[in-house]
Amino acid sequence: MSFNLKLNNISKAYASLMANNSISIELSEGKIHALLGENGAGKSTLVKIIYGILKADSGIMEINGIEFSPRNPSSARSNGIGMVFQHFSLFPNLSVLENIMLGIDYGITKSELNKRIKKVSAEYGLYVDSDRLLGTLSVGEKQRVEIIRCLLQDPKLIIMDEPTSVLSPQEIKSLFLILRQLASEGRSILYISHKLEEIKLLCSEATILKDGIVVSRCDPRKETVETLAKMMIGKSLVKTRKNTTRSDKKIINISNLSYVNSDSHGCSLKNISFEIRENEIFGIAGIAGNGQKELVDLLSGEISLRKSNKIIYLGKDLHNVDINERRKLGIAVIPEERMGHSAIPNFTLSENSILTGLWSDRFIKNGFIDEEECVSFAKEIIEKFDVKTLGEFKKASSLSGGNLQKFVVGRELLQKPNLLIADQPTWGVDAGSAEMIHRLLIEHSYTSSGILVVSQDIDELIKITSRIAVLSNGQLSESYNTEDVTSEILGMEMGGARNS
Amino acid sequence: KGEDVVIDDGVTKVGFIYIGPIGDMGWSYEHDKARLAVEAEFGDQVETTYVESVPESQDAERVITELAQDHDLIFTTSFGYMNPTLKVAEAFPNVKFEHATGYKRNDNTSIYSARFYEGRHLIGLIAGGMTKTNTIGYIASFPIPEVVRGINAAYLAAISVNPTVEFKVIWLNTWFDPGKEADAAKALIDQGADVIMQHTDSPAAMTVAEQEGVYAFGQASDMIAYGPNAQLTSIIDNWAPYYILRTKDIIDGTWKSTDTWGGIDSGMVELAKISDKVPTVIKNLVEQANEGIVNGTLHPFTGPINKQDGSVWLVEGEVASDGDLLGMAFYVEGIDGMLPN
Amino acid sequence: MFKLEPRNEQSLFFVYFSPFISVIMSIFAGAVMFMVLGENPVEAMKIIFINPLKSLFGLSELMVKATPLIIIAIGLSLGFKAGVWNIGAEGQYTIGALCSGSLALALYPISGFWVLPLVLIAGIIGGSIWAAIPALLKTKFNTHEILVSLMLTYVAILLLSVMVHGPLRDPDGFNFPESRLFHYSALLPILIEGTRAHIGTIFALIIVFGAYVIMGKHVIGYQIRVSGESSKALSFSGYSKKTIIWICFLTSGALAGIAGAIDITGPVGQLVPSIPVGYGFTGIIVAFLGRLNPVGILFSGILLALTYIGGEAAQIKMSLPSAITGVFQGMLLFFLLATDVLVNYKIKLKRFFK
Amino acid sequence: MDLFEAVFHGIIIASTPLVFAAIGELVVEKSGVLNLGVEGMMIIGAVCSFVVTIETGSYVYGVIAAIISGSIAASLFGFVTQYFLSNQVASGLSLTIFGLGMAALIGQSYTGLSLTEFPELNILTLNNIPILNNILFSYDYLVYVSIFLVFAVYYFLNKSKFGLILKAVGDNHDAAYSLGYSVKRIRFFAILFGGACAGLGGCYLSLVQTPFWVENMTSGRGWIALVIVVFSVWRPLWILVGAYIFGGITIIQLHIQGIGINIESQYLSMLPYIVTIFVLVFISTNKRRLTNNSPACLNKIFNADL
Ligand SMILES: Nc1ncnc2c1ncn2[C@@H]1O[C@H](COP(=O)(O)OP(=O)(O)OP(=O)(O)O)[C@@H](O)[C@H]1O
Ligand SMILES: Nc1ncnc2c1ncn2[C@@H]1O[C@H](COP(=O)(O)OP(=O)(O)OP(=O)(O)O)[C@@H](O)[C@H]1O
Ligand SMILES: [Mg+2]
Ligand SMILES: [Mg+2]
Repeated sequence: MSFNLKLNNISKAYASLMANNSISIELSEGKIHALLGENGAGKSTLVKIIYGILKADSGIMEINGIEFSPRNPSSARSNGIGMVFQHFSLFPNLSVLENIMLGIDYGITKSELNKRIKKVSAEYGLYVDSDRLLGTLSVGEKQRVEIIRCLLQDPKLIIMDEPTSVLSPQEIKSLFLILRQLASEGRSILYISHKLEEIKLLCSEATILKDGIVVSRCDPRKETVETLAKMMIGKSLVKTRKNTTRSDKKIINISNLSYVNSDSHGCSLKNISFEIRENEIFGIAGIAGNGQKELVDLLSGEISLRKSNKIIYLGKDLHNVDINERRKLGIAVIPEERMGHSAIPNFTLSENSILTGLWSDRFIKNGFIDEEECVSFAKEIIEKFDVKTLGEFKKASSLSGGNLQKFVVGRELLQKPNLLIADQPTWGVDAGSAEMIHRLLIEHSYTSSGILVVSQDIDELIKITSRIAVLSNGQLSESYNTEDVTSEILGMEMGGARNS
Repeated sequence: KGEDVVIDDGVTKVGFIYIGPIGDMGWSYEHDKARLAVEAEFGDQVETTYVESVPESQDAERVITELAQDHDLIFTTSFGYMNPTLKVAEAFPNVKFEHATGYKRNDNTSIYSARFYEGRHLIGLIAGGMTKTNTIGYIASFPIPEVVRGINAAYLAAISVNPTVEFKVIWLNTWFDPGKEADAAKALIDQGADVIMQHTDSPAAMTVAEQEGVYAFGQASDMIAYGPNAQLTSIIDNWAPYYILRTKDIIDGTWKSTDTWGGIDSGMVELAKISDKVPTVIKNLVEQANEGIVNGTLHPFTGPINKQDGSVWLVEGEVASDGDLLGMAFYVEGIDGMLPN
Repeated sequence: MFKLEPRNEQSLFFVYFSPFISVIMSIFAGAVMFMVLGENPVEAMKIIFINPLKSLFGLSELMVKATPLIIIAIGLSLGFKAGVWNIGAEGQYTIGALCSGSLALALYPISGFWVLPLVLIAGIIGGSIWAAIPALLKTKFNTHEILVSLMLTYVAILLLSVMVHGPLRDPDGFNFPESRLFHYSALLPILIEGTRAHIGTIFALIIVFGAYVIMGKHVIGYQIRVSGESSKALSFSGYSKKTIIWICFLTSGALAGIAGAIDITGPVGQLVPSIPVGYGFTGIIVAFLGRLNPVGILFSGILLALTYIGGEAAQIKMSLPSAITGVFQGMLLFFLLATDVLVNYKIKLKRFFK
Repeated sequence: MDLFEAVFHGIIIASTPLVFAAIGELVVEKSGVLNLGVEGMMIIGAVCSFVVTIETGSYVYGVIAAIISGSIAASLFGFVTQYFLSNQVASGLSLTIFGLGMAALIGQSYTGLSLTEFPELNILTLNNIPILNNILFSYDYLVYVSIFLVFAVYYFLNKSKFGLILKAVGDNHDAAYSLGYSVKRIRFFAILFGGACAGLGGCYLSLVQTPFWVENMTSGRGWIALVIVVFSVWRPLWILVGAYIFGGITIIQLHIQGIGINIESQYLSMLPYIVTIFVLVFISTNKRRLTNNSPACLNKIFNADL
């Protein structure tokens, strides 16, 4: 089987914004091709065009020399193109089997499909229970479902939009094995990721986009992370060095924290104890869904504490202290989700700037909002943290992921917290912005405050933290000094949850 | 404001305000029929106007005021229009008002109503004579004196011909919900009623009776079309003679504020043709009662009558006063169920 | 067909202009309807839309009719903004009327400047209590608030009926189902002598202004807007969805309740079973037509009131059936909803050929 | 028929319009759309089927008219909500207002007419098993159609690919869209189906239950249908249970009155609504069932289509 997809001068505009500007790429059999670029560079737009979700404004695509213009995803699929989505296109209230069925264009009975799923699972080592409700699966399992669904169509080209941002190191490893196996079968893979190390490991060719334009092409194996980043953002990354100051002052002390989750999809916490000291960045590693959300919510006050739970912050028991009182005491939180949790897409940046400041008499005077103060605060965030936007009166939804995250991080840092809790601070954020966020966190740790970073990106944690513990299945491991630990050990601990 | 400039162009303008849609086949339908009769009677001499589906609360006064601005005579055809009518009447002293079923009036507001209980008496006789199961179903709307009076009148008449008769009353708390009326008719039939009476407005009960093969009485208008086999007769509200009379008074300039409570004798209350299924004996009985009512020898509420709780209401030979009838809020002895108090 | 492309910014032009477009479109559609019915469309439009505005009587009645609609819609708009669906304003209006009416009757014939305020407060309390039931069930048991509030409307209407047929009926009223007329101390002062325009309209304006300030400038308004966008962001900002549910239900219930109280102490002047005439449902429409914006609601309330009054006039002057009011309102609403899309989207015709 | 059979029969008849309207609305909601215009579509179906039956003399044409007119009414809602992205709550309410007015206009010259020739539509007559005969086989064919429709929807939603797609669209429209399903078109068809069913519910009123036309004859049944959908927790077979329970309480309170009980009738009239609230509370306590079955995208606007 031979396969060759050629894109010639593909362009696509959203209103006045050129998301893709005359992009040409050639993908050929058995190659793993990387598509790189900052947030908003136009990567997702381009692959949506290939997959038939969007229509290009101009430009031509060819498969094996024959013009190809998919009217919809099913015509893309019938031309041998499969896709695994950045934000999964799965249905939580349907079973795994039904989810897979929805991505299959040919008529097939459930039992027949079940057989095929078993076969593909065995072939590639992708195990899932096809009768389970999708909503009850872990993130890694969900991705397996997506991959199986894609493979059942026997695709010649597989598009993967940021597939590893949600996976544990083990899972990433096995994904790479699968991808290599697929490539060796002669399938092409178009791979989008912000993790440049991965790209170097996996891909043999790369196209780099900036503002919708192809700015360069290269063989990532021959480049370094630094040169790749430079091609992407146009300047070198400023490397940040870890904070090595030590202090014995405890910022927060958590002992035997337990929490029983009533939500069937959620995770319960068992006897969690740790402490964070001044000037320290403490890391909690773990795969999403192992209790991170619950832990962060308990610390922030979004879930209220039970009597039996003890959290002592600067000598004060946080029992019965709600989220805004905690903010007043100097605790700031950056939750994992940007859209709809730490920021509201339909609100302007100026409105978003006081989302976590409603307790403060800087913004609220006698119950009324001081608009001037909000605007000037939003301006301050934008300036200080280099947020790329057309102004403080633009909606949050108009910002790229990285820039919105910089805005959120900046908003919290400007409130000068003594304890900052950041959940997945660089999730889906491009390399440049991620680097900047890391630098900001490290800088903040010098200001006699403690920081908790919850992440599943082990490299990130190793890079910025001084101590790390692993959260798995609601239980926290002992804390390791970061110098003494390898990503293998952490990966093992993280994966431990899977088997219990 | 309050200036009523009645433009005298030789045409008498008569306005009507209805509680329901003219297509309700019941109360408002009959009033509108009478309006058409007025038009037919006087031809070009009168012009009529109506406003339908006017709730008896916030909007009534506005609609009456709007009519008052260029009408000579206004019929407000539901009890709830009483207070708004009086208010507007005070503001428009030169316009004449006719309010149906109320009890307050003034110099330019008459009140009128019909003694439907006389009709109920007659159909009560038929019902008592026709029931085989000795069970009569009664679909009632709201527990107001008018409806309670009808139930009592029909019951007293029915037991007078058939002492073992039993009344089953279902209150629907609506004047108009065909589905519910049909359900109620069906429930009554299921409980053994073989004659259905109703004091709600739609012909639903009649159609159910027709399907189930039992008897029923029409309400407000002749409902024979809905139950050619089922209908024994209908009580017909015939407002036409009164409306024509009052319009003529306006034309002639002889209109005076009056209090009319017309019965069978005045023609306001009529019965439709009694079904051939009713045996002659009963027909004769009805005929006699009809005569008695017309010539004043028979009053449907003549003692001895006890109230539901067994206390004496009317002693032997005593006839109920109009005041008692007007505010009747109790069942007579023998009827089950409870009225709000 | 066509495609909608999101605008980067709301189109201010269409914020103000789309209502005009839709009014013009419904006038055209209405004209067609009148021609089908064999009436002169120009004349009909004049009677419905222009005439009521030309007389003091028409204007004063417009105030009477629009006042409760606006007050109810303002209350509902808070909830709708917050994603709290109170569909039962009709019931809250009814109970508000029942409570304030009961108090007015209980105080009869006492006179005093304090009677009216107390009577109005009773309406507020009644409406809030009735709204508290769905709020309680929602916050305690997560019960669907649309359905509970809707079911309670039927219960409220029956409750009013049983009270007016029973304990509250006029002792001198021959057992007819209506209360006695309220004492003048319990009646709303009239604004314009010789009309029914009462000071309730002033309350409505104050409420509109209050809502404008609260929604635009106050932290509660901010939270309500956050709640409508995302519950997670709401709790992140420090407030629980439950609090917002309570605030919205109690406010909308209180406002529906006072609308009921205003109606019975204003244009009606007594308690009758037919007080609930659908204002609670029309209020929902008014709220959406006004784009959940207090000033918008002020105008949409007046527009809807105008269609009612104009509809009555069309019956009187042209013998048109009352049904045309509903048809006309329906058309107007559909056109308004459809043209509203232009505020946030651009219409792009799809190309059939390349 | 003894009393039990009779009551049973009465309940089925009273509930059938609710079954029709609710099963249609269930499909609509499963696709992620909340259409509060059921009442409006029902009354349009009621008037159109009546008018057509009177004009043609054919019940079959009447029923077809109900289906078509209900869908046309629904398509108004479908256009404004799917293609003009209007708020669904407001559009649904507008449809109710519009439908009630339009139906009154259409039916103006048909009030006072009645369909007395009643089609005896008993399909099976098994005289030798009297109880079964009365309970199971003594209805007009629309009753069987309504029950069949419920089972058909059950089959459609749980066993067929199209049903799966419909549920997927209601569950996560963005995902369905990125898999290539035309969210708007699927929803539009669901809305049409809902309209057709509501129309059938309406025609059951004006052709069978009370065979004549009067204004406002649906008197709030469309709202009850919406309640039944939530009651069923979006499971088709439970629509039957919900509708029959609601119809049952309505009928039984009438029977209680007929027997002559000492309670003010208004309180009995409240019964169906109060019981419904209690049942809703009871249902809501099972959070998991609710989240697993309720369409996650209900009442959310989707814009983007292939
Ligand atoms: N539906 C849309 N409407 C308007 N603009 C859009 C839309 N989707 C994307 N854009 C714009 O198109 C540009 C490219 O977006 P795209 O999603 O392709 O970026 P990306 O490279 O995938 O970013 P990321 O790395 O964050 O995933 C962005 O600037 C974005 O603002
Ligand atoms: N409706 C829209 N209007 C304007 N811009 C949009 C719209 N939808 C998406 N975008 C833009 O498209 C970009 C890409 O969308 P995408 O969902 O990939 O977000 P992202 O930047 O990758 O952030 P994240 O990964 O955190 O979701 C966003 O940054 C946003 O600016
Ligand atoms: Mg992307
Ligand atoms: Mg992204």
